Amino acid sequence: MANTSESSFWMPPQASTIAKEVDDLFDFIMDLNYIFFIIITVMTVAFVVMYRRKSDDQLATSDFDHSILWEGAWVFVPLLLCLVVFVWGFRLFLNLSVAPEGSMEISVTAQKWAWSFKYDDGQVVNDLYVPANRPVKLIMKSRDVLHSFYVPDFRVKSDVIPNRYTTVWFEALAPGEHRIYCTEYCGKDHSGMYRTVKVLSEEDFAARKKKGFEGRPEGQSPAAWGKELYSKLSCVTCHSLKEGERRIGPSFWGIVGREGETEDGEKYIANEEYIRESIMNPMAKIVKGYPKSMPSFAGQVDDDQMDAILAFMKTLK
Amino acid sequence: MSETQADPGYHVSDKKETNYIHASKGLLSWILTVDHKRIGIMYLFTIFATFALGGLMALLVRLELLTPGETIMGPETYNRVFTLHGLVMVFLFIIPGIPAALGNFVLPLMLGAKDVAFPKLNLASFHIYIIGTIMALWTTLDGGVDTGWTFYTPYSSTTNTPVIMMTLSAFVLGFSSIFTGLNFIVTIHKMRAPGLGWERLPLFVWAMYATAVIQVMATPVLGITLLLLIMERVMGVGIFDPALGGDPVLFQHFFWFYSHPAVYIMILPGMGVMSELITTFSRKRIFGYRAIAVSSIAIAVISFLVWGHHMFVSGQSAYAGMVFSFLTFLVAIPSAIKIINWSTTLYKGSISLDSPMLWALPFLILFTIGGLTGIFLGALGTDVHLHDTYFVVAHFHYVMMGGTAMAFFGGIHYWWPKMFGKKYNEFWARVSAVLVFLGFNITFLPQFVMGSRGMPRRYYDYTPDSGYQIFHQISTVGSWVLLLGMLIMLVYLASSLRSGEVAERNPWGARSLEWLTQSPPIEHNFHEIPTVVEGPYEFPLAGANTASEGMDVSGS
Amino acid sequence: MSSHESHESHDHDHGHHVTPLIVYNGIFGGLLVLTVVTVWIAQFDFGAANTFIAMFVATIKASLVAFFFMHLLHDERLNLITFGFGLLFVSLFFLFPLLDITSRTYVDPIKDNSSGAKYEKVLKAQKDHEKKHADQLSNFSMFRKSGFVLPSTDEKEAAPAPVVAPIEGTPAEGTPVEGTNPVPVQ
Amino acid sequence: MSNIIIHKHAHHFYDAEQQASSAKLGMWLFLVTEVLLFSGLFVAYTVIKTLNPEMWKVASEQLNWVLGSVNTLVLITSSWTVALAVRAAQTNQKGEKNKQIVGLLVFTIVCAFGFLGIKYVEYSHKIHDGLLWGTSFFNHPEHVAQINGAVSKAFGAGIFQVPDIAAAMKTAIAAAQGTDAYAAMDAAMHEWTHHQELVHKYPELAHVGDGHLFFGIYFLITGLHGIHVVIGMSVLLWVLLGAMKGKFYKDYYTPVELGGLYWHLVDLIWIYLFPLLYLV
Repeated sequence: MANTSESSFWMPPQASTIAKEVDDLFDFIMDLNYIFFIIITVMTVAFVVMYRRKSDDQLATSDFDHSILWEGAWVFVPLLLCLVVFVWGFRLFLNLSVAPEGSMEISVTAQKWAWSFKYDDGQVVNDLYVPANRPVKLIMKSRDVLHSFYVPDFRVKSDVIPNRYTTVWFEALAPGEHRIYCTEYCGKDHSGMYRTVKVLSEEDFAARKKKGFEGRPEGQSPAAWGKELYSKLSCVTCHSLKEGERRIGPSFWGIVGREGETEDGEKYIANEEYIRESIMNPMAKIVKGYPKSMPSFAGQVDDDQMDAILAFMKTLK
Repeated sequence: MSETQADPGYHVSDKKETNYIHASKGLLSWILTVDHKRIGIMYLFTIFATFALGGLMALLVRLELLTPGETIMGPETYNRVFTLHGLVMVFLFIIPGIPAALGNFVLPLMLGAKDVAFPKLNLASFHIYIIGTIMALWTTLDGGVDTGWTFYTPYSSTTNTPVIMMTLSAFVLGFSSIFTGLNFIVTIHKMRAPGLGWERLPLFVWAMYATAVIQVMATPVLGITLLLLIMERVMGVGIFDPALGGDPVLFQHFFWFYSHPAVYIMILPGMGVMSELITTFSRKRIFGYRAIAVSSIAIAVISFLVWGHHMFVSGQSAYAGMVFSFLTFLVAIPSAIKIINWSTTLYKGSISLDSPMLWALPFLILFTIGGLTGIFLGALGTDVHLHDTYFVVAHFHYVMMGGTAMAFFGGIHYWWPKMFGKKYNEFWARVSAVLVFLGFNITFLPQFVMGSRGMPRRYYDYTPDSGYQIFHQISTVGSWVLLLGMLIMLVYLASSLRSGEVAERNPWGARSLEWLTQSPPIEHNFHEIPTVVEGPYEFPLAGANTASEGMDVSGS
Repeated sequence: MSSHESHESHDHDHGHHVTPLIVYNGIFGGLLVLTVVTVWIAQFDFGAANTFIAMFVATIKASLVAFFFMHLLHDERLNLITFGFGLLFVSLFFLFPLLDITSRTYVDPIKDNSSGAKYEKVLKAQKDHEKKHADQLSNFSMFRKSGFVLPSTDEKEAAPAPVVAPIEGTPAEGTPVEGTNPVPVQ
Repeated sequence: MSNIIIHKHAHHFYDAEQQASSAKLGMWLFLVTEVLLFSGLFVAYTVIKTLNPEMWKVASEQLNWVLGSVNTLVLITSSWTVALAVRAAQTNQKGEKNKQIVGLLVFTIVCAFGFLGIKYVEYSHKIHDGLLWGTSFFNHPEHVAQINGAVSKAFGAGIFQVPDIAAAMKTAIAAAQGTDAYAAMDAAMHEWTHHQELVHKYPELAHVGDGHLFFGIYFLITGLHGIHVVIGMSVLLWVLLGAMKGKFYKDYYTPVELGGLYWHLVDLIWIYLFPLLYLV
């Protein structure tokens, strides 16, 4: 199997089976570009130089103002080339859209401003782990606004839409890491909404999957792992760790056991139960004076992670 | 430029009368004027201002991207700034740019008419434009919107920035655009001077006609789209809102049904100006008059069939994608014809490099690049990779800025003597043209590269390890060169207004009707309506003692 | 043609053509009849053809109004062309979005994208869910039955009909109704 | 475009003839923009209908086709009379005040009022029954959630466990007579019972999803059309004033004609709108 190639002047590395096909078309069009650009520029510049007006009353030396032959030529030659490019492009597009039979399915959820990937065994992770040399099909949906899943090295991209499913598929060539971008503008942290595709060899993948891709690493305390999740799940965008600092949401400093009032005037005490609910179903209780802007993390945070987060929060005082 | 060879057979009077500028005094006489020339001038200065505003926003965007992380502003501010840049440049500068400013001034003159068909409607359209502009500025002071100029739902229906006000402003501006277009269509149909048949119309008029058709046919759809968006926010009608069972992709169909043809509202007038400049400054009949005239109309019609190429990865059906991609390649052809015909027109001409030509020739080069790179985006397979990256950004800036804006400034330099009866400093004009050309390329060529390497657009930030920084830096430096060129132009044009030497009636030796009347023209344009006996580009030929017989022979 | 010619050439049609009264009245009668026809024909069900038949009749009526009441027939040809051009673009506006939404699932179909499948799924979900909570739900019809459609959390598990309303465009996850906890107030 | 009603043709035209035909071309272009404006809503109609056939079938049956038909007849009649008004102007001799034009225009405007009256009846019925757009729709989960939230707030969440909620509420309210909790309870119960009634009144509509989409589009289309009716009325009113002054005669009747054209367009749109919403 081919290996990930180095990046060319125009294109990033070719890390998927489809990447080469895309680049071939790209190079073909690029050649056409060079040819036509040179023709036009040379013609123009040459004429300007040759027929430059020397004296003020110099007149044109030809009234050559139409030629069916020439005009016909530069209607049909470009048209022909365009049709070639069109057919080539469309065939390629079908390859990009239709995943091979028996591709591995991973369901993807996008939301402001995080990705989560759910495997058939139910585990949910925030970086994408895929096996090399095996077609992978992502079935994607969004929880809020439009997002777009883009891996330059794989040359794949598709918008992620609420209330509908879209898919992309790719077959990574070799183990390695590649960048995932969001390419549909989605607000404040649009440009921060990037993750990594971690391509593993078939064996590693199986092994890692069995013990959970993002389970707590051995020897790491739950609290420490919770701190990692705090930035990984991008809680950090809305919740500060400094005492009383207000971002979009309230600060986490001393949150455990905090007392206060909700929007509809009920008193609350932020015990484990309350915090768990606020993460899974944030709209149930909104702290007075804060916007209803937190997305639900139900289905994204499993119990271990939840415990870790709580453990981490308890250390914040 | 000797008068003798200009327009034989026309009755030409050189006795000076009070021109339209001094016809009446006082601010009110301008604000309430129905004179198409004065309205054109007022548009011109407003549009200079909006261009400056949009440009400032662009500079801020470039400056922010100079380094990764926060350079001068935070993400919220950045999102508002690039949104405002888009909105101002599209709705306030480039769409009204050539039609409303240059078109208003020149079109009736070119037709040998006393005014446009509906002068009061014309004035109304200007006032509406001002109102729309004020609303847009108000929204900006009110915090600004962060949706991007495309207003995609559901983001635009959920963000808590003053979207409604901004949408209303775009809605209002739409009316101004419709009225201008409507006015021009009727004017071109009904107000042509005796003998001025369709085949004797200057190609600028053909281009304006095509533009007007698009303005009238497409803009109402923008109107209803924005109304529906407002309804989403006010009443919560869920047509575009997935949370209510609506379809967000449908909004994109609605939006691009207008906004793709709008791209041609932007470029067609530029092409029109090009045809005038190329012929005048090579003193030669245009190559393939019919081909260019017809291709303008063809572009106007086909432009309504291709909007889906903005949506190849939007979750639109692959078959729709196929159809749109195919039609997109069809629309490439008419533009190709124009390009090659212009450069063929230069063949054996008598080419002067006066400043207007120094804006026209860059147009030829830059628009070629813009057009050619469009092929990547029209082809489905490559567009998947390039969509919503800086490659797209570079592409449409080459078409819009490198194309339309260049033609706009070329047109201004070309008709400036006619508008104000003053000359500008030729030397500095050439310097500025060259600087802008260089600065433009330094700014946008790197964006092609980082785009195809995967840098997404509308990004506030990029990681240092991604290797995009060097391109961003080159690009930012280029934007400063661009700025310098523009500033120089501002200075010498201003000084020409104050103390420019008097320009004669027809400084370039052009052949179309607007050069028949004095500079600046009298209030009613012509002492007597001219009777047209030949085509617009009948330049005398070396060795031949009579100009050949009008357009009838050309292109047939 | 110069505009001199252009307006002389149709002197005779503009203004000087007066449609006889009988035509106006005839057209009016025709319109009334056609209206009755539309309503009458709507009682029969021709399936998919319903819309087309209705549109056909409507188009006849519309053309009567346009050609006679609006004088398109005897007016300058240009006005007719203008209007026709407008209709052409309207048809384009219909054509492409329809092409899109009707062919979305052809390539690599995903279930739940076509509304039909959507509803079957939800109805099934409602049944399961009814079994589970039959007792509490006995007086709670509007929840059991409000077929509110959202993307299921995962195409594997059949989501019960969600009752947590969407908040600010964020479709809530489907959660089964506990009769004991009414929907939280938002 | 008031420059075109200046009786003596404006300076920049060759003659009144050219001016009139320009004005009419301008008007037709304007009508085209109106058509395209509405086409957007019709496209939305088609797409939403195609995406939700079941919902559409159920929801569209809730409109009153009788009122719709009557309105159609009213509009067609007004269209006819305005056409006659134009004709009357065409045949009118210079200077003479023509009762016919005035009469016909007045009748047309009366028809317009009639149309709006009937629309008002339809609207108020829809509003009362909560057949509305978006979350205002009577059975939209968010709407339902609010009602039940209010109920559980006033009566306590437990209320939903008892077999007969309505009865439980009654007793609770009876108990609460005079206390300050009473008002809230009463309001909550009213909303709740009203909603229950609606659910039983429109069973299928309550069960099928996204019913609000149909009514959203219904109100948008008819609303925008209604606005155009009002605009058309004001235009005709303005023409009427001119006619009363006897301004219009066989060589100058452009305002009557253009006003008529606009009114016909309003009719034209309704001719399509009526079967699409009320019948199919």
